[in-house]
Amino acid sequence: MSMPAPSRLLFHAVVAAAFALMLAPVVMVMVISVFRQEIVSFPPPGLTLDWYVNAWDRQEFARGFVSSLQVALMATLIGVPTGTAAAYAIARGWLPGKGAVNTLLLSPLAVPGVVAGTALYMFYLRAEFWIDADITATLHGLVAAHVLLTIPWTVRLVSASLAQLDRSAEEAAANLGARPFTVFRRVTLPMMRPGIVAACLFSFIQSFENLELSLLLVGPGRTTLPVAMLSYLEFRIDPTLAAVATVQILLVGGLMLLTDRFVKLSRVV
Amino acid sequence: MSMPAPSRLLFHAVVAAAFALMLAPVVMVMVISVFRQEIVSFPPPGLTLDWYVNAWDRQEFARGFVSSLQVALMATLIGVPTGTAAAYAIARGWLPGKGAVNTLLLSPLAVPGVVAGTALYMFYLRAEFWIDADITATLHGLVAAHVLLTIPWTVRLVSASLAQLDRSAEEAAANLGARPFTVFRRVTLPMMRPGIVAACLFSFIQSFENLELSLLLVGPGRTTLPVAMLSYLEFRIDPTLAAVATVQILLVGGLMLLTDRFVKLSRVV
Amino acid sequence: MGNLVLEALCKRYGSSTAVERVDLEVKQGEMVALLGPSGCGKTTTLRMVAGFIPPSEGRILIGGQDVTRRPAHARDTGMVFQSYALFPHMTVGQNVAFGLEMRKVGRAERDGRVMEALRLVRLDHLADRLPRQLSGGQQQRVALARALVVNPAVFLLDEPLSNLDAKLRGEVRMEIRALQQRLGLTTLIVTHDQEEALTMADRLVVMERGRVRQVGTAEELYENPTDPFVAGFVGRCNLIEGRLEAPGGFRAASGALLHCDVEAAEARPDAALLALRPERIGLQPDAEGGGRVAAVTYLGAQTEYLVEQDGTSLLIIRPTPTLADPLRRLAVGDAVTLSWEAAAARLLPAAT
Amino acid sequence: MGNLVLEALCKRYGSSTAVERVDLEVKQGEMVALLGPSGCGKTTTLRMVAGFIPPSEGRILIGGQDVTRRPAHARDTGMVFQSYALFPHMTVGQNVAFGLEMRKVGRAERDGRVMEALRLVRLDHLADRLPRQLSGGQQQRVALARALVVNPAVFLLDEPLSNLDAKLRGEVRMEIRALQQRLGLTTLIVTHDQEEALTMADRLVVMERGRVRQVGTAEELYENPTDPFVAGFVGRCNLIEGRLEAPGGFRAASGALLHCDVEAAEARPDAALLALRPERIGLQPDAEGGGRVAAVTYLGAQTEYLVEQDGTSLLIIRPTPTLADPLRRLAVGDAVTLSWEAAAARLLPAAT
Repeated sequence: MSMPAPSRLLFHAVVAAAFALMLAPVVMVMVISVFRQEIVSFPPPGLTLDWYVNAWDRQEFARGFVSSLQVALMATLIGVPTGTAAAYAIARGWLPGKGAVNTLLLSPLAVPGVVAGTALYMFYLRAEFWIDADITATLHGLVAAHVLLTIPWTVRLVSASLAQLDRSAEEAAANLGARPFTVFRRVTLPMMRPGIVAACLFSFIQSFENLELSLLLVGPGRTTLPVAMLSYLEFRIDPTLAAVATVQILLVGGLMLLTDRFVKLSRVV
Repeated sequence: MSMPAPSRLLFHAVVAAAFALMLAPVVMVMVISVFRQEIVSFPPPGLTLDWYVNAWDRQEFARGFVSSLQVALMATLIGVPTGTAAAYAIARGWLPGKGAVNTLLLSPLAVPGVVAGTALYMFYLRAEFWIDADITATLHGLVAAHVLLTIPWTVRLVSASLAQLDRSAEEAAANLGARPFTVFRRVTLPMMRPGIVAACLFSFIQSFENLELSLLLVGPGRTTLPVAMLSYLEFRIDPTLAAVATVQILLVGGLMLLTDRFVKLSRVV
Repeated sequence: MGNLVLEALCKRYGSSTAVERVDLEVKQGEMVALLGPSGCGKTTTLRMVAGFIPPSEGRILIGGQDVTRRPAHARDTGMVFQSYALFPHMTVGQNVAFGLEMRKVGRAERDGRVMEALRLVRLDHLADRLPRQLSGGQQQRVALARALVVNPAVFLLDEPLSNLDAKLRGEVRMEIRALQQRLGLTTLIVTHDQEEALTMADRLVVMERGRVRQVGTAEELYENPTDPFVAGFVGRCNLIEGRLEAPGGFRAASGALLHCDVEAAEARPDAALLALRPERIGLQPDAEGGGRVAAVTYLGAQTEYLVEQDGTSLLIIRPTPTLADPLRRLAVGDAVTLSWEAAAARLLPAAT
Repeated sequence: MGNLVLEALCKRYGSSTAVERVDLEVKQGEMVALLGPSGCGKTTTLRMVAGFIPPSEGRILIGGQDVTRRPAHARDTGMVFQSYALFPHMTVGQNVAFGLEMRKVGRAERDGRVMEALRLVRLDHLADRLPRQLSGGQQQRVALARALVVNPAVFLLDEPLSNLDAKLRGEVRMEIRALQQRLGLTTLIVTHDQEEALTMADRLVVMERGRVRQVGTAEELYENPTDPFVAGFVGRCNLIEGRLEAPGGFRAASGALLHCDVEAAEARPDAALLALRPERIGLQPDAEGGGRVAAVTYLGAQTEYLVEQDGTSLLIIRPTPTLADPLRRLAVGDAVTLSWEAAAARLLPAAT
């Protein structure tokens, strides 16, 4: 349908402005991270990588980066197989109350992050009281919290790939003499592979960038990168932070593009 | 496909455990909020609504609730029309670089919240320097940040409802004598309605529960609820927080269920 | 109401041509079918008439007026879409009323005309339903009523029966034809189904790869195809390659000499194909002619025979012989003699 | 290879019955078609044979062995799925080899048999392609090769042609039939297309609403239907309600007295329907018989006439008359006389 020219022009202007506004902060932070001066001025006072060196020199960022990587990897390794199993069970109708399960899987979007973090923290405190062992400041506690984050994403990404899977391919395999486990290993699993790869990458990203769940659960000396950034922010704002932010944007953005090659994210996320 | 009984049992146990683990913290926090004692013990020491009263009496929560509502409403009112226009433009192929636009719309998932918050804060500081006016601690600044959050969600929800829209209904209207704007008003817009309603509810939720963008941008006396919870957490953990969390879970969960009636969220989110 | 004229209508997309110089007149009250396989340009032609696609060249005239540059909403055509394209958020009555509203017809007159149009398609009792509450056939009829209520100058139908099941298709086909004749509608219908075109239209336009191959009544196209594509697309046909051999014979590429009409042969010296309808070939169970049965397929009312004769395969379709007829016992390998009237064998130029 | 026997096979879902007591034997090397409209239980029956659906009652025997309780992977059936169901992540060769791998056939023999099976369907040059790189018809042939390479005792085909276009369908139909006859496969095919069933199968099983309506060869079903559903589903048929009036007449509900066979009438005192094939009715252009033409539809090789006679509508299909024939000029409103052999009019019980 075509529109009269003036209203169409206005319309394009609004849309363009919206997109520009969305991109501006990200571009700005990248620009700041390579400028020599703290305050941006014209003409630019020269480019530098000093802020990146500075960020790496500060122990909290370097360590935060390492423990974020560690936690994200472990959460992915535990969460993705569990979530995949759940997705399979849902797709095969083995779970009663499919609707309830689907609603539950929206929980990472529904339950505010701070609320979930608080709830987990309180839950851990009670659990510590009962089992008489540390949870809150341990790596296990943190990983367990992040696993909860990765499962719903995994279920949704894997479910999307299962939905496209032709059930009759499994029947064909059985018809050709394959036992149930062989069917799963030789036919079902390979057909789910794109979804599983996407789930791994995506779970990693979600865990890596999470602030709210980690905030109360990190222990001394095991601060994740987002928490380290927040702590740093409380004292000062300088281009060091822009450098850290840029590294994260590039890392996560790169992983997203990689994931997108396996599953069209815009369709399933 | 059927599985041998023992492996199937194990499988079910894993899936059930995963779901139980996901629900446990939420249930726990709700339980804590209505128990008289701070430490849960058996038999339960009696139920109470005191913690809710206490939460409301604390100014920061009451005010936080109100300003969260205010910001979320304004962000929704600005973000949804803009996002809807963008979705329409994308669906009609008026925008060049459709792939780039879709990738950009994944940004709320791709750019870590703390990074986005930091980027926005730095952007605002520079902008303040140039235009010589306050942004960071103002309501406008906060709302603008949340608008950025609502746009991508709106575009995706509305795009999903546009994808199901039969283009030929618009052609039929033109064929029956309707001018382009009449076609849009009488046919296109009503057919997009479920997507727009879902986008409103969902944008509201996303804004209402956001912590990371708000953290650096709230002004004195205009703290949002998630920020207020975080500040409170730095000093103490008690069932008051559980009461606040429960209210939010119920509010947001209720809105999610309402949204789900308009658009099957599990398909588009 | 008026006639519809297409003059040298073309549509090109970059270097590819969707529609190549279509000339056509649909007379007042006439129903013309655009028939062809998918991708032949028939839908593009219809959409150019409706105003959804701008032509690259040529003119479109409705009732004598050039509407080539007019937008769709100012063209006064009534179109029925393949998907019906009903407005899902409006009731049946509101759907039908939409065109009258756009024409600023007053409320009282509007209501009357809506009910009249719905009565025409026997759906006046369902005016308050939403489209999704109706069956496919009922939705189709609402789409008809919606297009007809505004008395369009030209009525356009885009594969109107393709979403209906086989049984319903026959009914709706008769209903559309009856309405069209009763109201004297100037109608252009697009279809890929030759039976649909043969049963509904006064004249057929057979299209292939953007070009009009032949225009004519069902009988003209079936009995006198002038193009090998038309011969094969409208009905089934044996198309045998070869060349004329004077007098009165056609030498097939395989070597067989086939009987054909001498006068027709003189009129078409470029003949490269012999077209022979399978039901125009007679079959005798004797060895004289040198034919051999390669396959017999019983299809109930009819039986198909595949006969090899001097290296040429011919399909023959006969009404299934009665039990007493010796043909009934014809089996694979039996010797047969084929025969046809000289006039039944048509000579055609090579396929382009 | 062996025969396939179904004994009183039933499938119920809660209170609804999908398949009701099906008894059937498919003999060694025979091809039997399950034919019926969608939802008639034909696919459920096939899937019970393959082992994908457990029967509620009854037995399934393959080569004399009761396999009713055996899981799908231990049944030795070779199935071709409607969607082809190729493994998308394996090459054509790996797809075909899968069944042999499951049977632990050694690598050398496996490779040989895979190539042999692919040669059978003329695809040996594409063994290294992935399924998505093939056309629909080629995918279909890979599915055939994959099912055949393991020499299954019973060959099962689930609407194998429904995803192919009209032209390809004819070819693949012949190809499957030729393979089946050459290899002597015991075959059960499911289809909703009567032409497909008539052309491919040795015998047909017509099903409706979970029940077998009639079993027989194409000719038995077409010429001697014993059930009104079969008469209307296999070929077209005039079904006229009424009752017998001795001697030799059938009084239609509209009042007309219709000619029928006396002996047949005596054998079927419960007759409530007269079944008359449209091509078995003769047509004369004179006023004697009191018929009146209500519609004439030219369809190329055939012409359909709708004739009103004493309040009864009859469909008549004749080969299109030649130009010289006075029937060629028959138009709506003309008086005609109908005639048919007494044996052509079959008496049937009321529809159930």
